[in-house]
Amino acid sequence: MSLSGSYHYLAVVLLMVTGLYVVMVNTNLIKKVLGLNIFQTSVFVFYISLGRLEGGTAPILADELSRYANPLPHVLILTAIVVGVATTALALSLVVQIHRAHGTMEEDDIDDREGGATIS
Amino acid sequence: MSTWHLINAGLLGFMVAVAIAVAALRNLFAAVMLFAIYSLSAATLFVALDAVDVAFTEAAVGAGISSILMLATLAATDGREKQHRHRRALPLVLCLALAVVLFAGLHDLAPVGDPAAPAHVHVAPRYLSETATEVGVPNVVTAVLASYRGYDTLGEAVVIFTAGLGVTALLGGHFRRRRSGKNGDV
Amino acid sequence: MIPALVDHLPALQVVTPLLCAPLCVLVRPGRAAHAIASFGAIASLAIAARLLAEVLDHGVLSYALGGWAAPWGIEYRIDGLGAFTLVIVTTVAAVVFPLSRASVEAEVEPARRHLFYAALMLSLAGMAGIAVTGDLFNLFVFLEIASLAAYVLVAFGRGGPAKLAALRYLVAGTVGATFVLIGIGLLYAATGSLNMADVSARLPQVQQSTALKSAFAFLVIGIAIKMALFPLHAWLPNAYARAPSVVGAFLAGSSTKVAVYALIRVVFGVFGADYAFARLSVDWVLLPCAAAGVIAGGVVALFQSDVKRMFAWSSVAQVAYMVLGAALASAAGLSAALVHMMNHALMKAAIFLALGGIVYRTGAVSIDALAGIGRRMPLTLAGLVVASLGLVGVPFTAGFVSKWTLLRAALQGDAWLLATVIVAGSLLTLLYTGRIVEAACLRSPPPGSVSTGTAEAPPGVLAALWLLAGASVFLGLDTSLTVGVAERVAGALLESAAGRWR
Amino acid sequence: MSALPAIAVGIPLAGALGIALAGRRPNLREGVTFVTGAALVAATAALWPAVAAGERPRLALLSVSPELEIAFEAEPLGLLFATLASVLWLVTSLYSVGYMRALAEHAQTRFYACFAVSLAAATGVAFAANVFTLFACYEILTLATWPLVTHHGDDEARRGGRVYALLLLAASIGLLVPALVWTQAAAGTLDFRPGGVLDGHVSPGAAGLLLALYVFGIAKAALMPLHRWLPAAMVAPTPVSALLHAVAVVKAGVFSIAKVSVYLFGPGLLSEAATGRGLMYLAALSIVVAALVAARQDNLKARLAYSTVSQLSYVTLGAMMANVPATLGAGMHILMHAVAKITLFFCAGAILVASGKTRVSELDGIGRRMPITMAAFTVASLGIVGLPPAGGMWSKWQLALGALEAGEGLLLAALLLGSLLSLGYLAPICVRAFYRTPDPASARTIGEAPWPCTTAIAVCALMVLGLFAAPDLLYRLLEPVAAPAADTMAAEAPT
Repeated sequence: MSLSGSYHYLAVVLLMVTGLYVVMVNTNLIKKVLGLNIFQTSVFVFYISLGRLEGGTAPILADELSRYANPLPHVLILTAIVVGVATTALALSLVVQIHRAHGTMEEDDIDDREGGATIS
Repeated sequence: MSTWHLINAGLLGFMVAVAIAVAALRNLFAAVMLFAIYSLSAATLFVALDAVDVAFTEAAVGAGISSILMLATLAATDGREKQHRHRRALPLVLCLALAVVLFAGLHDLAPVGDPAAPAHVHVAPRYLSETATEVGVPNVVTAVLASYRGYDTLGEAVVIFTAGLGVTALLGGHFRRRRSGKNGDV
Repeated sequence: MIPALVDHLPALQVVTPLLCAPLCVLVRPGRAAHAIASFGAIASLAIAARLLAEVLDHGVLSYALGGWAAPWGIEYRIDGLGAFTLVIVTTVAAVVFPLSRASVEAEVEPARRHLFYAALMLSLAGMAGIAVTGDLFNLFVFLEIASLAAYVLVAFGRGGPAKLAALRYLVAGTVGATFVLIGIGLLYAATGSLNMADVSARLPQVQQSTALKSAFAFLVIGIAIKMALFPLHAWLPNAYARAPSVVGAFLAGSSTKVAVYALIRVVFGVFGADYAFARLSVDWVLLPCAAAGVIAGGVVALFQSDVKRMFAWSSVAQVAYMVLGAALASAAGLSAALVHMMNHALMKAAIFLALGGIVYRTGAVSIDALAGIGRRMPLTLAGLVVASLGLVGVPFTAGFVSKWTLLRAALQGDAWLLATVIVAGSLLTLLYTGRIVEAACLRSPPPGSVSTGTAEAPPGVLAALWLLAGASVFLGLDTSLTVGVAERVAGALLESAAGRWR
Repeated sequence: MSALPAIAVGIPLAGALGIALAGRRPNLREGVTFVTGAALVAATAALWPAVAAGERPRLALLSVSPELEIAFEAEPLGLLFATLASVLWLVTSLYSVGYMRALAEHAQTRFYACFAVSLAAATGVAFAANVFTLFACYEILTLATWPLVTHHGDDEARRGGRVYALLLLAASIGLLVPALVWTQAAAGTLDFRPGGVLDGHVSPGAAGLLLALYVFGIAKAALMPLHRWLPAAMVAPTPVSALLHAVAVVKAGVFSIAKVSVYLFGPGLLSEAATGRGLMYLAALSIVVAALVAARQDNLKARLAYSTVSQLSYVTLGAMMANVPATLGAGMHILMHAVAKITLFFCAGAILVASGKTRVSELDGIGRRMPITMAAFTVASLGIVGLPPAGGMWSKWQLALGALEAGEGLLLAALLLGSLLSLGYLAPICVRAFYRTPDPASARTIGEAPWPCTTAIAVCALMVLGLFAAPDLLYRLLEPVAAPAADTMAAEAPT
């Protein structure tokens, strides 16, 4: 495959790994949610790339056009975006409640306190 | 390299840079703002990839609503991430392994835009050729969304309902100050 | 049933609980919502039972949603495997939802009970959707519905720890779901289709493709996260332990089973056993993970002082048993996995209900709080013991049948080491179950507690507990419903996949 | 007739239900126990003529799956065990009434109900038509006896109960279940059949491993080193120790081993099995070592428990040797040892009830205060040692013949040494009881135990003596069991 094709996928991989790394390493809960969003968005880019057709246009039918991008990935990603934001909303309300209960959004701190609580 | 490729490569490179910056920044407010920029660039990229509906949604939902939700959360909590004792080695190894598996898979696919790719020859052509007669809407994305795969869209609505229900259960009654903003969003 | 309705059963299976959810929210008071949820669950069970009968009699059912034919529209496709899973999930729901109102009222505050029941319904609808759909992306959507509802349900648990457990569950679950989404994307890119049967039929043309291998890896890892397969299980113990007891009972009984279903569906149904095992040797990954999960889950469970966490860890081990069976890739192994899905669902749901009953009376489920409970709650404890003995694998319980079929399958495959692991897992279960029984029967209650007279779990919870424990004993005596059906299902699944790659 | 074995299993179960229902009225409750016991004795007695005539009444109750069937069948070995258990249950019930009431024990309803369930399980083990049924009843026996072992509910009971349940369950789940699965996989059936079902399906090496799985998996046989549960179980009230740990539980163990050896392996395969010899020597070692340990115990019940460990290995050894006299001897020893040992336990319990004494060293002169009890003790000791005029002599005789026939001089020596040692740890008790002078302070208040206890003891002692007169009956009954062994030997003789 030529370079002109593979840079696209390489970028997708980089974005995905960055997002996942943030999710795995960061203990700040908001940062985790941010990482999750970066991760998901990279998948959106991957899908939309699948839909691209050389020389095509957006899949809105018009008499003078005959080559269109594949509409199916677009449809799927519309759904996925909404699923993503729904997840984010739920995650953030959990973060708010966790902050309310523990006074922090750092997983480490909460674990430390919980560990202390079980010992005492 | 055509202009299209230049724009694409530029946008993708920019996104990678922004994503790494989000990962590195300890100021959460700045990280959220950068994330909004990341989403907007994704939306721009979608326009370049001929996915205007998705671009519009990403801009409104990803860059808009998500960022607002995060800012609202930040306002209700702390703004800074603390320094931590991280274990970085294992996640890094896992991420790299994942990157290899994924890139191997992606590399094997037809190049972006290749008309011979299976995705362009199997199911999709029917949507493009028959929508005009079967559904009668010029925007094929809308037609597929509402008709051929309308059931996914119902599922999507259920997802929103579920999340809304969860947010109400978690914050409803407890969160009067911000109530209108929150519940309206989802 | 009205003939016209019968044709639409696949859709009704999902739509019934789906419609009950907003109704629960609208009617508001907890009791009315409870009635609606109970109706939804029982109706779902009736539909699932009917579907299983139809599938066993007439073969695979296909239902085109919106009237669009298969690869273009979304297809519901129900085979024996799907119908069997549906029966498992809806049985747990139909027993747990109607009868455990008292437990919900003890653990969920009044103003949110209608939302709680709605979330239960959404979770049920999501799981039903996963089991009936024949479309990969639709599978993802319903996976997310079920998962989001599950996060919400866990978050109904008390205090900050429950919320943190829910968030960690959410993060792990979302990563898993996104992996599944990547896998689906790669499959779509390789074949151009999202319909499982269509994808499966088109795969042989691209079988050399690396993209296919990558897709397989992402799908399997994603689903493994969702089912808490060791070492991707970290989210499960706290999520189940800190959720309200009813949620523990329902999710432990159903959600991991649906994930196991998804794994079997993808590995055997979409890719086919030949590709997965002969070509990719996925058993070399799955079997060690499962074996490690059986041992690790059991060992960690042994050292828990919170009994809910103990049984949550036990779930990690039990899921590993199912994967172990499936990864043997033989008809015997696959049917052992299916049998254990059903049996474990009943036993684990019963155990969590019993714990719910104990929480109802004592407010806690540490081993210490259980001391002397045998005298105060003899029937509740007896139910707990019967279900736990099933987990150990004592004869005349469903668990024995599970262990028997699993060992049979392992020996047939000459997998001596795995047979040893299966036995060792049983011994670990014996040890931690023994701790509970001993504390409950032979230790005197803590000095400060109310120790006079008996105070059983609420009657409904007790009834549900005994219904499930009784069912697990029944399935230990008559296996035509489990082994009989599972063998047919497994046979059909392997047969349909065989030879496609040659 | 074919349903009778299954009915026999059902009788004590129904009895348990009746006991639970009659719980508030002790006399009615004990009445139910006696009626049930009598019914069970009648049911087993009714089977004798048919079984002696060569019939094998069999009933398949239900089939769990095509390969797992619950079925009951009466054959000589099982009938012998069932008869033994049912007759001794009746006697024990009489004894229990005296014992439990004299000590005013708590939770007597639970006690009697669990007792009845245990008996049902033991009868089930006796009449099991296949090894799955046997295993299921065997497990139920473990579970049903756990509340009896932990009856006192104190720390000691908790520890004893833990060892008891964990060791027995762990051995059966860890070793016996795999053995069952393996048997099913290799032989295609789990049925007990004369001559065995495994012959020709497994190699001698595999048969050896499988045999080891069975012998150790059936931990109730208390073969060393898996004997620890038996002394631990002595925390139970004495009637439990007597019936369950001299008869129902331990005999279920050795009986299961005998049945597995005879009807699954068969004499041919057993003699080829790679570990057969090793297991025989282990049993011999177990005989001697346990006897030595018994001699060092001062606690009377503990001494009897180790004596049981030693004597059980006689049966295991006999079953492993698998020739005609050894098989006969093993079958007979199940009966002989049971009757003698239950007498000894009854005596120990009677001493506890009457005097509160539990140690051998406290028994000086007690024979003068409790003459009936200690006379019975002496008779039963003869039975254990294997001296006339007690029945124990015949089984030891046959076992010794078996060892000779197998050409195993070392095993013969172990058998004889075991008997000698048992004389060593039992005779001093009798001597002490009759010839030492009692401690004057406490002696005056001691008399015989309540009459139900004494009666039960006397009945058992008479049975020990009576069996001396009845070996022919046992030979005739057990002959068909040993027949395949005779055939094997006949087949091997020309070569």
